[in-house]
Amino acid sequence: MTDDAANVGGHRATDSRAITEGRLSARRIFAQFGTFAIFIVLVLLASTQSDVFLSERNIMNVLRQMSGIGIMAIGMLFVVLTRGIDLSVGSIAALGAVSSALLIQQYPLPVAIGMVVALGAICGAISGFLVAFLRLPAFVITLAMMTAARGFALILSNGQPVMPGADGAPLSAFGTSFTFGFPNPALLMFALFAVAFLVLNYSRFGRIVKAIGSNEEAVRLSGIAVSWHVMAVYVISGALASIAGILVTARSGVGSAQVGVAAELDVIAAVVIGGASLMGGRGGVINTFIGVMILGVIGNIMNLAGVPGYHQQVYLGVIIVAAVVMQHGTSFLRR
Amino acid sequence: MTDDAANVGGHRATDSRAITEGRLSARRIFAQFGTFAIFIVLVLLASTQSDVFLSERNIMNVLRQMSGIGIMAIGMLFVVLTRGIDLSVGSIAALGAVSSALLIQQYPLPVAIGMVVALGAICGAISGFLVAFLRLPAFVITLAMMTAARGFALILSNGQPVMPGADGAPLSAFGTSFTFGFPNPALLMFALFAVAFLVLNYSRFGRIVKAIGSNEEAVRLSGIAVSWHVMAVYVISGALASIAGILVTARSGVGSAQVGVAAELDVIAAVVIGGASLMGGRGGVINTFIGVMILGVIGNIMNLAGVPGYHQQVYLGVIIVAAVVMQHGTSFLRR
Amino acid sequence: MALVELDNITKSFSGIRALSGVNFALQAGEVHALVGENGAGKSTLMRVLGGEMRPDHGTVSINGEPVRLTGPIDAIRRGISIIHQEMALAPDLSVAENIFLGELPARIGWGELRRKARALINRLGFDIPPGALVSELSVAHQQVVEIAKALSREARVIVFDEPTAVLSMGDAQRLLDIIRNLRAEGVGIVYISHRLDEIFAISDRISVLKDGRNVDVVTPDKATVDDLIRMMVGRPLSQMFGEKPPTTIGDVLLKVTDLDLPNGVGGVSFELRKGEVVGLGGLVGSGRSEVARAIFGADPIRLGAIELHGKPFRPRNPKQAVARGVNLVPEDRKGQGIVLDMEIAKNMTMAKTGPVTTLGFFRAARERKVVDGLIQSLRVKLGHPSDPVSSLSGGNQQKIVLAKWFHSGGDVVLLDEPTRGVDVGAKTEIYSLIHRLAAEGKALLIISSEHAELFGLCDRVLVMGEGRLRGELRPDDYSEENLLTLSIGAAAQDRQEALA
Amino acid sequence: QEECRVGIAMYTLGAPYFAAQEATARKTAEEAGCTVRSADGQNDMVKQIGDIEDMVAAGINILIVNPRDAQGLIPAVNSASAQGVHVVAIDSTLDPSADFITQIQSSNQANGELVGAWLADHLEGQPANIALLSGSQGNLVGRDRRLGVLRGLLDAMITDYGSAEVNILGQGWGGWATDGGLTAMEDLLTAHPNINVVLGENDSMVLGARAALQAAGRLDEVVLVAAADGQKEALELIKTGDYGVTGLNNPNEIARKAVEVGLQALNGELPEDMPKLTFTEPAAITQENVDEFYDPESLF
Ligand SMILES: Nc1ncnc2c1ncn2[C@@H]1O[C@H](COP(=O)(O)OP(=O)(O)OP(=O)(O)O)[C@@H](O)[C@H]1O
Ligand SMILES: Nc1ncnc2c1ncn2[C@@H]1O[C@H](COP(=O)(O)OP(=O)(O)OP(=O)(O)O)[C@@H](O)[C@H]1O
Ligand SMILES: [Mg+2]
Ligand SMILES: [Mg+2]
Repeated sequence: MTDDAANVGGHRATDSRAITEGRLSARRIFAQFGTFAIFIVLVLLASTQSDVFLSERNIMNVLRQMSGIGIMAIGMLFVVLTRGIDLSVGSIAALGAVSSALLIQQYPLPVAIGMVVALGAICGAISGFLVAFLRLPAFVITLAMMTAARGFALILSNGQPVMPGADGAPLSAFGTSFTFGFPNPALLMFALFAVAFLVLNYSRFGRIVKAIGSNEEAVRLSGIAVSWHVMAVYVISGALASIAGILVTARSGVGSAQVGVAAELDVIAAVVIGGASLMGGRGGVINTFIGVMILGVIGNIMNLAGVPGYHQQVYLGVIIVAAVVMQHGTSFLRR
Repeated sequence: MTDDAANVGGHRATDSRAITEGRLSARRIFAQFGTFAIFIVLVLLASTQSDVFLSERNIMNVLRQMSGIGIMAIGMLFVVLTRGIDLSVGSIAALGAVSSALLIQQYPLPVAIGMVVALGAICGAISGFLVAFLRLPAFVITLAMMTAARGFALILSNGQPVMPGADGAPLSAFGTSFTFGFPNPALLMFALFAVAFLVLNYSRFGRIVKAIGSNEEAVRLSGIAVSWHVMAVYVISGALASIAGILVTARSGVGSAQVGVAAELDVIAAVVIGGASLMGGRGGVINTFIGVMILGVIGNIMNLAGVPGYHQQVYLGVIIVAAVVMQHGTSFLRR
Repeated sequence: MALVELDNITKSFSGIRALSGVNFALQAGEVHALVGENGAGKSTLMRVLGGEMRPDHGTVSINGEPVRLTGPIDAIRRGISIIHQEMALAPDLSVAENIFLGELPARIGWGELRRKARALINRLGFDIPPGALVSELSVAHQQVVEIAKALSREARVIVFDEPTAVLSMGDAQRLLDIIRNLRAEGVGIVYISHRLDEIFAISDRISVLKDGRNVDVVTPDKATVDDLIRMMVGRPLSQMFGEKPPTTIGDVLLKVTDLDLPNGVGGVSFELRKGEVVGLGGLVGSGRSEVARAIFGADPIRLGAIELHGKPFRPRNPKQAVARGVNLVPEDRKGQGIVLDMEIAKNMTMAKTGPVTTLGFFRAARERKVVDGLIQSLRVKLGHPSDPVSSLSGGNQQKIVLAKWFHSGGDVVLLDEPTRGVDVGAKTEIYSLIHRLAAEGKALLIISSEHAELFGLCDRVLVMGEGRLRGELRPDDYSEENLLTLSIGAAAQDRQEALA
Repeated sequence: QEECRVGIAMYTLGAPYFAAQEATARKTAEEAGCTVRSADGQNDMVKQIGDIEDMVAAGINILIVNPRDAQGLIPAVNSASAQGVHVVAIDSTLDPSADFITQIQSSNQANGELVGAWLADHLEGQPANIALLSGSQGNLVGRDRRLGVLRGLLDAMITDYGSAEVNILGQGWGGWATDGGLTAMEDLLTAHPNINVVLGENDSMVLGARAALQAAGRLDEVVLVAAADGQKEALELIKTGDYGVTGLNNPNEIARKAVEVGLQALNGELPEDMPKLTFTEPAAITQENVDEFYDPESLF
């Protein structure tokens, strides 16, 4: 065989690379698009089931209802990107709800809020330390934190709902009113999603977090302090869960230790429906937001359509499966 | 290079290998022993806190109380070994509890029990199919099954406790009485653990399950039908969860759809405290049993010692962390 | 009649041709080597033979009869076993179970299983406890388990896909002996490797693939190494190791004194000077990687002193090492060197983000400029910098790791097996890069199990054996024999002293 | 007459009591020709707030709410009322400052006093060694119930015997469920050999405790007391003398009444003097009066 033939082959290799990219980005686009598609399908279906579904009022309702889950989902996304999991978000939200109602009575609003967020961050830091530095399994550590934080919230509140009284008025006002036509909690969620988007896609921190989930050892051997970054995502998750808890107090006017029971499951479901992989490294902010909205729309439309309670749970299960099937659609069709 | 030289090199390699293996099996022994050690420490601590703790009666209580969690933990261990997770066990137990109370009124006891176990297995088969064949993420699929199965149990029971009436008498008799001095539910748990031990360590199926979690691709390339094995572990988990549900009906005399709420977390915690890795491949039957007992003892001693409810949760969290720290002790001390 | 014959095999992956009309035949009792650049399609061709992939066109014949392989199990039943490039063992299972994984009996008799496994391993001339977990074995022994697995199936065709990439010279030699024995037993063997000396040592015939096409089939006595390289790369590579540009060797940059590590490696003292390329040779398991990792802060140090630029240096983690200008190209590229599914550009700037970020946020334009510069200067062949690294060939992946440290700009660069699994073309480029780094006044330490590589590149070669530094070779003393004598001989002496 | 669209926002349907309440409310409303939608808050205050918002958006004009939290539901209820929905609270307390028509519930206080008095009578001056079975931590209804019975017990003991010896030997948490009561009782029985009273915050848990006592062979030494509810299975046991007493907390009665008030409000027929709080008649159900309350057809 001649050199020429070999050279022709050489060009072929370059060509094939180009095609590979095409194929890969097509798949990547589908991964993105898959979540969108599910969302669109759901919205279309929902609007045939109820004519109020697309009313401004209802849309605002859904946004407000999902603001807590959405904010926690941001933190969970960061954790999940590092291959971790945080089961304690619901309990930390409860701690945030109770402690905000308590502290608001003694400190000026911004100080109180700062303290509550710090408390959530500390809870996250404890889990994060154990996971990142002692390499303990995140599932069990955050399960323990889930139990402990809930217990702590109950002790703080003595099991009673905590009334912030008159001191809570500004917070309540924030939680129940609108700005630019949007409920404030929803606006806060938007803002946090926007910040998360910038951090994850354009910051050194976000890039490292993503890389850790893909290949932790390579990141460590690039001279990066992996453990601190891993710990940081739990701190973020804890702080955001606290904020979600404060929002509940703001919306309901009372700090209850019962807030967020089993919320971790909804939050994780939202993140995964948004296409993140629990094996780390894969997931995006926008898709997570859509994942949250998908969950929200499912719950909302079943209420609007008057599906009886027990049946809602069965439908919810089926719709989640359908969403995940669509999300992962390509990967098994290709096989 | 001479053959001699190569051989000398070979020998050295073998020498250092022997040492390496020695060291590693010491670690392996610690992993085994770590769980035992935690258990022993807990029992010693517990017996200083309450003098009834070591009474036969109390031991039997703990065994009986943990029989449901223990039986579900067997199935969970198999699932976890394949790198999966099954969040639906608690709900399938509820379905088992309700459907056993219902079916027992219409069919002879063995037939009814067979049908209930089959129902659990079918739930498991649905999740298993989606996870194994469509490669969907186990966390979300079994979360969906968790929601759906609970909804189904509620629909079946209409939200009411189902009284099996006189037809339930033999089942109740079984659930509340003793054989050879042990409560029957505990004996059933022992028997199932023994079977699981044999299956995991001495059967082709068990070894393949372990191998799948360790390196799925290697198993596939050995010409083994990986998907069927993965599906099978969910079927087993579903069937065992059903049995756990039947036991609750047998013990309490009513079939309630409220059985096993959040039980999946206890079950997973037990398996992980027993040293299994959620990353698959690692975990054993005996250690899982001890993990179950550790959880049981923690709950029991706090009840006996009269720890107030809210504080129990905080302690539980701390003790779980301590247990996991001990379990994984060596791995981070080495670093 | 050929034992197996692949005729006109074509295989595409969603539109990209990996194989176009490839022919390949294997006789019983023959070692047929398969060579070609990274991505030439060697592994893919063997996957077709192993029933793991169905070809788009073409036929597979066994004993002259065309067959349609339905899957790996079908191929195994027909006597074809593949020892994969990526090890296909379950690390949490024992050696015995791994060997018999595909044909475990429904009820396992452990005694029987272990006995059978031991017999197979002994037949290969090794002594590995069949009850040990595979995760506890060295890579070389894992390789033996793979071979035993193939033997257990009474394979008549065994494919070795780069078996020696992870082996030392000694172990590689033993493997070649095993292969010769198998050949004598009438087994047909396909041997894939990037180490051309091995190819010439063992094969009866050599097939060259390039870009998914046959180039030629030659016999080792009728072709030279240069011929093979020209067929694989498409151009002659006269100067494999290139010419080291004249550099003045300057002051001592790194000084290691009596380094002692918790894992038994100890008594290591040496110096690295500015502009110097120093080799670190020895058998696999002699502790070379451990030394490099310890200096890089990746593993703990027990005793000893390190000086960097004349100042004490005791890194507790890689971050501190990188901050002081010590860089490591790790031995396991995919596991430790790169983040496979992250973009090429992001991998390149990962170790040093300062110049491309403001307040922790990346500046796209600046990053783009840096990345383009690196791509040009290292001549990385890629589609687009925003493709994942996984889209690159092995050699180019390795260049990304080098680019990362190139950008980071440390003075001391430790390279652990920098050309493992890399084809000849890419190898020469990596060698010229190494020369460039030295010319820039950096100090380089190169660990390699390819002795020719050490001799071709290095100003001097340190030799380790059994966790000790045994001595040093100067260019005049460069020979494989000297290296092995230092590495093993000194150790044997140690042993004798201990006995006396 | 305005078309009637009822929304039933239960904070949970996860217990038979609430399931019965929802079913009765639904049946009553449907019989009155209303369209009905209901929601299960799944014990989550935030979800219940959302449920109410959704229902209001879907156009209900009567809301029956069993609130998860007395304070936390105020904004949701106020907003519903502000949009012209007629809100009736049932069962669990909703803060009276909220904007709703009336709260319909049984009086845990009044029931507790009757039950406590019965128990004092039954003990005939012996000390009460009580194993307490509580529902869930931080639940205010449970707290009202146990304190109601204890208050009644103390008061009656002091009145009848001039002294009161009441020992709470331990508190177990049964999650309101039968199997939870069973497990909690097993531990309590082990820790405290001299229990003579089981006091539960609902019937389900006491029924579970009964199974534990039966298994331990100690059924004869202990009297079973529930602060509420009058569950069918408990009533059957009271009838045969195997269960001491329970407080009347009829979910059907409460639900029926609530729908009726809602309809009156919709039709503008609400009495002028409608109080903010309406109690159902309190009663302690014992072997003497059980036949008045036992309805084999009842869901609950
Ligand atoms: N599963 C796959 N999906 C897509 N493309 C693939 C797949 N497997 C191989 N390829 C492509 O086919 C071509 C041939 O790859 P192959 O692994 O056979 O090369 P090779 O000759 O074994 O290279 P190396 O020496 O690096 O092992 C490459 O371009 C590769 O990217
Ligand atoms: N997995 C392991 N567990 C325990 N000890 C190990 C392990 N791998 C290696 N060692 C020990 O570490 C030392 C050095 O091993 P290693 O094979 O990495 O040396 P090396 O000379 O760097 O080889 P390579 O050529 O692969 O870089 C040896 O003493 C060996 O016994
Ligand atoms: Mg290959
Ligand atoms: Mg090494």
